[in-house]
Amino acid sequence: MADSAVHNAHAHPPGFAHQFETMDQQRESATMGMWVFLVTEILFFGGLFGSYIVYRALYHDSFEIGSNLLNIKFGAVNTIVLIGSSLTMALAIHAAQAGKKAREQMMWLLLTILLGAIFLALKFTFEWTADYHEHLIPGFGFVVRPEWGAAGPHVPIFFCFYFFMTGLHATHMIVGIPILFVMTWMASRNKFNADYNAPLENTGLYWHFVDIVWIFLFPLLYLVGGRWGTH
Amino acid sequence: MSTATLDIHAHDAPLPSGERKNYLNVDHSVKSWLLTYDHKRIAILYLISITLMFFVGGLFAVLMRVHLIEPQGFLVAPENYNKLFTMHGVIMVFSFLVPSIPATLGNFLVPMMIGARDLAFPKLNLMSWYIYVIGAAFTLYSVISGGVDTGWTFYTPYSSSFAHTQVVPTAIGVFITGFSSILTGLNFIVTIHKMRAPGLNWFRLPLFIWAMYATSVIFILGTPVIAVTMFLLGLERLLHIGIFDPAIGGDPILFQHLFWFYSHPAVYIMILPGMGVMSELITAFSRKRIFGYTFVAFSSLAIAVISFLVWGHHMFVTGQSVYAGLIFSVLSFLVAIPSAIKVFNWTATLYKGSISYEAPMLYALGFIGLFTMGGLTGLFLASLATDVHLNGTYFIVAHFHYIMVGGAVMAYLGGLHFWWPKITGRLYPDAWARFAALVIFVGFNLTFFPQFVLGYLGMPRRYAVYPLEFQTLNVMSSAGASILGIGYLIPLIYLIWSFKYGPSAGPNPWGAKGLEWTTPSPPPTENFPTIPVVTEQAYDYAQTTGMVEHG
Amino acid sequence: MSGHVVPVKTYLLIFFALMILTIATTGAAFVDMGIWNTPVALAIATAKMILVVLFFMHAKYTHGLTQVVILCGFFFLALLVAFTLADELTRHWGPQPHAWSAILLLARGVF
Amino acid sequence: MMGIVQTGLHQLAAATLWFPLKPTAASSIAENVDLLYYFLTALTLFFTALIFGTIFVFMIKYRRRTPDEIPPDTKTHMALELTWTIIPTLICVVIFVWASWLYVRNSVPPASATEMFVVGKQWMWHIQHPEGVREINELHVPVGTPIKLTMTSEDVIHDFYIPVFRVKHDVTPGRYSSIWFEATEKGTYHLFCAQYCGTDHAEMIGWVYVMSPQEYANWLAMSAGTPSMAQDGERLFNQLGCASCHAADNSGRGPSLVGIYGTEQRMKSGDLKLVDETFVRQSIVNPNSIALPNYAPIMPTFQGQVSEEQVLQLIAYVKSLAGEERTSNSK
Repeated sequence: MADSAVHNAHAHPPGFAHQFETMDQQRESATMGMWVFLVTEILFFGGLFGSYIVYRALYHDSFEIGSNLLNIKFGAVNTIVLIGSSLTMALAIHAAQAGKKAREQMMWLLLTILLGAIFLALKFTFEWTADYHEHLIPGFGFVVRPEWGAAGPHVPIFFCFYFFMTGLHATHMIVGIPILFVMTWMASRNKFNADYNAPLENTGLYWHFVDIVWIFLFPLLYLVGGRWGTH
Repeated sequence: MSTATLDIHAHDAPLPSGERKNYLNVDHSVKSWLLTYDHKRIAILYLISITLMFFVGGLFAVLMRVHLIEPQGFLVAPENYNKLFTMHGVIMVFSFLVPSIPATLGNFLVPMMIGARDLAFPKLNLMSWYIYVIGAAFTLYSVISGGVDTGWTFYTPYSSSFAHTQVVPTAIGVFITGFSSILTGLNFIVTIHKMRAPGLNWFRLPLFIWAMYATSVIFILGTPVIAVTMFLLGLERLLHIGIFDPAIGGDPILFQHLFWFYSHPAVYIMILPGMGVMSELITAFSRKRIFGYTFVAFSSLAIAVISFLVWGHHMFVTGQSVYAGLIFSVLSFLVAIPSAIKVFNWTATLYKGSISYEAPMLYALGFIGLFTMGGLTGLFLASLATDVHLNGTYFIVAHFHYIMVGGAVMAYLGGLHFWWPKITGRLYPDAWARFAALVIFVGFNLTFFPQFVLGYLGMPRRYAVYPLEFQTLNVMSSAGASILGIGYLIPLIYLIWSFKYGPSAGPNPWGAKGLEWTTPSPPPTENFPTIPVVTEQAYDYAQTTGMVEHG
Repeated sequence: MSGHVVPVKTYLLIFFALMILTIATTGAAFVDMGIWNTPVALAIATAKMILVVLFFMHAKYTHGLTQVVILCGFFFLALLVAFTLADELTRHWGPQPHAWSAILLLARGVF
Repeated sequence: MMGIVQTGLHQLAAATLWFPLKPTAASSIAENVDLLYYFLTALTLFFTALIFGTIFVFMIKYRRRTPDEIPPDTKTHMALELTWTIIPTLICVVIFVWASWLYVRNSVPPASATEMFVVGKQWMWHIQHPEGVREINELHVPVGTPIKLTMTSEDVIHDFYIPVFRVKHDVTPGRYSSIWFEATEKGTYHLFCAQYCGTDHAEMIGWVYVMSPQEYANWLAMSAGTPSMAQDGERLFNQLGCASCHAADNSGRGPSLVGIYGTEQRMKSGDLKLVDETFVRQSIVNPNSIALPNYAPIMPTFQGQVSEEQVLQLIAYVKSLAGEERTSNSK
């Protein structure tokens, strides 16, 4: 701002914005803003979760068949990968808060990016590609198999939700990774320290939120089918 | 009142022309406007864009009313009439009413009323305007490229499988515009929590701030659901996968649930800010503290919360379960009560006041009357037995226009007239303004009162042609609409005129209370040279020591 | 100033707890527990979420306001789901429903 | 037929000199709904007058007399606040109870109601009487007889609305909804589509002719020889080859349909399902979704081969089979 020199009463620490009175106020505002944003995200995914629940109630058997067609191994491995990336994210923030060197912050951030990329690679190159070859993508040559019997006609609805929900989740990760790169760059410029790390902290909140969405998607999509019958 | 001191700092040195530096004249370049982080300038950007959208939406309304003069339709083919009412609804709801008061007056006033230099996140604020513009551009694109004819409610399966019009661009427009609301709401919530001036606790806040807070809560909680609904609608339409199509097992009623989960609270997004403006106007022009501050304040929050529990009253005749219908009906009655509390308290505020009748007060009094009528006719629609007859008729149209136009737009105009001297530093001709208020009040009632009767007689809404016996009332309504249209043009003219030629307003032309009136008009970029300390309650007119004299 | 700094040990403990819960929920999917399969899966997911929110996201260490904001989000999500289901699951009822059959229907429908 | 329409139009034209304030009440429930409507109107007028009146009095009495006048402070009055919180609450409770009681009462058709069938499609109403007579955008009903309409849609959501009867319900594809009424006044009345359904939504209107029972019998007799709905259904049943599997003596590959309508049948999953209109429709358009314990899922779907009207005829036939069974059982 042109006039930010006005409040020259206080010395300006790096990253301090003119509209705030104190650094604490700025920090609390940033955290609260991020949480409020995450609440909108809860409701955003919530619309999908709500619809999923309604259709699962209506077409219980079809959803079990659909769920059993998913590859539980990829689901479980991805869960572990994503929780791992949450850990590395938390450690990156810890490094900044504890005043550790930029190199350590960057290492954890890059690890987070790597784990995120592994998750997406598994999702897209293995799972979705396999689904395509098995004609399980609604709108792209979905084939209802006769062995599904009575529940067959509504199996596509399960897959609609599978692709909407995992797709939206993946979109959030694809948005998150560039932000993580920016954070890495900022860390490399020694921007973050024990006093100022709000952008890093907020990125972390976002990343953990994406993790939580997956924590629910995994059981709802992969695990509710009653796997005991398939083995 | 605050003990803000208005001493001129060195940086407030006058411009070469001798003018005092303020947020308007600090830089005249286009770039300084398009890249501004100043909440006041962003408010002006919003003001210009929503005014544009208002007149586009209004034009469609005028064309509809002209068309309906003749039972067989006067102007356009049915498919074009369907596009007119759809575009009127989409533009007025999503591009005008939802952002109207929050994004213009709210943006301008929230920091000023709480004694802050800006909102908590100025960059997000600018981003929200750009997102709004992109969303509005999609909506306008869908108008230009052939229009959309689904009704603003986008009911499936018509919108997803049968309509041959620009449903997807419109849905994208609504989706995008939603995010601008989310950012505005987020910004307000954090700002109101974290950036209040010292001494300004929650119960000293102006009620406009309470209303903005309640509105923001709805923005935050409701808007994501409409976004995801539009997302599902768009995918369904593009890929035909059967989420809402009964032919493949989908449930079209589920769409209505998701749609109204946002769109009913959205009605309160439109009216709550108006209620906030009312509390400011009534107190300022009767020089009284608001009667029952806590009741008015908490009724805003009550409305915000209960508004999420009543959406099913739009679906009483859709085949929704009878039991869900009963629950939604009783909750709908519940939401009427905080609104009633507000109306009674505003009326009681006038008691033993010192009432003057400048234009903003005329709008305020008009609001109370029309909102009372709009609210009470809502009871007809919350009542299951009468709703069966009135749902889907012109009664609905009349009811929500009483709330939206008689309520929200009246409040918006009242607020705009009230704070115009603060925003521009200029006075408008009050006689013209009073005249316009009167014309709008008369035109409004003539337009929409006949529609109550039409609805009770059984005329369905969204009819391009109608049986002969409804003509008299339709002609009355169209006549009223022409008066209303003129009524809206008058302020447009004199407000623009006053911006250039109006006499200087001074910091506080109404002698009103509130931190925003303690700064010069137009305010300097940083709002307050020093952050004020607040020691008194809101609207404390009776304490003479609280009066701040301005030179 | 910069709030509470959580020790690394806590993060690692939480991570291991999350790993164990992931293995537990995956294993539980192969055990037939009747109608309890989905509740168990969701309970484990909720437990994992609570761990992430409290420790990774530092909700345990922030002040009450943030916690209210979080709860608000879940509360309104619950409203959306509950009221929509209230319609969807009772829509086919006749004029005189039996309260118990309603609850059974809900249970069977959701799980 | 055209004569009646023209007379109707002339009457309507005469009425347009000014406008009525209330629609004709021509059904057994209309007066009750109107009574609630008048109560609400009176309430609205009372409170609007109260608020406008109070504001008007205050405006004059407390107008500003000197520019620097500062009125004394008024303290918040708790008793007053509670009064205007509690009284509206009580009024709302009264309206809710009244309206809901009326609604629940009005929505249950009498058991004796004659059933007629309505299919909405863009942009017309197809109506069939149980005797088999079909109409488009017209509905002839006898006065004083409860009529239940079972309705569905071929395409989008429509809404069947007869203002003078005060009845309205959405007509949704893929499911059956119903309304009922008992006409009390002879006459010709409007029938509207009240849910926006596309280009010619406003043309999806028609007339309801309420006749004396004798006139109605005569009108039906004009189309004597028309097969009844159940007979139409039977013809279709044979034409489509249903009869080859669903033989009456249970000798076919599918179950016999005699006597099953209105009973509860056990599914493969163990659930009991009521055989109602929705069930029969489902087994025709999506037979795979109905799995019976002793039968292979070999029935092909008839979706796209039968219209919604034909489905209704088949339902009428299946219903008639149940009727015969019941009478023979009772013998």
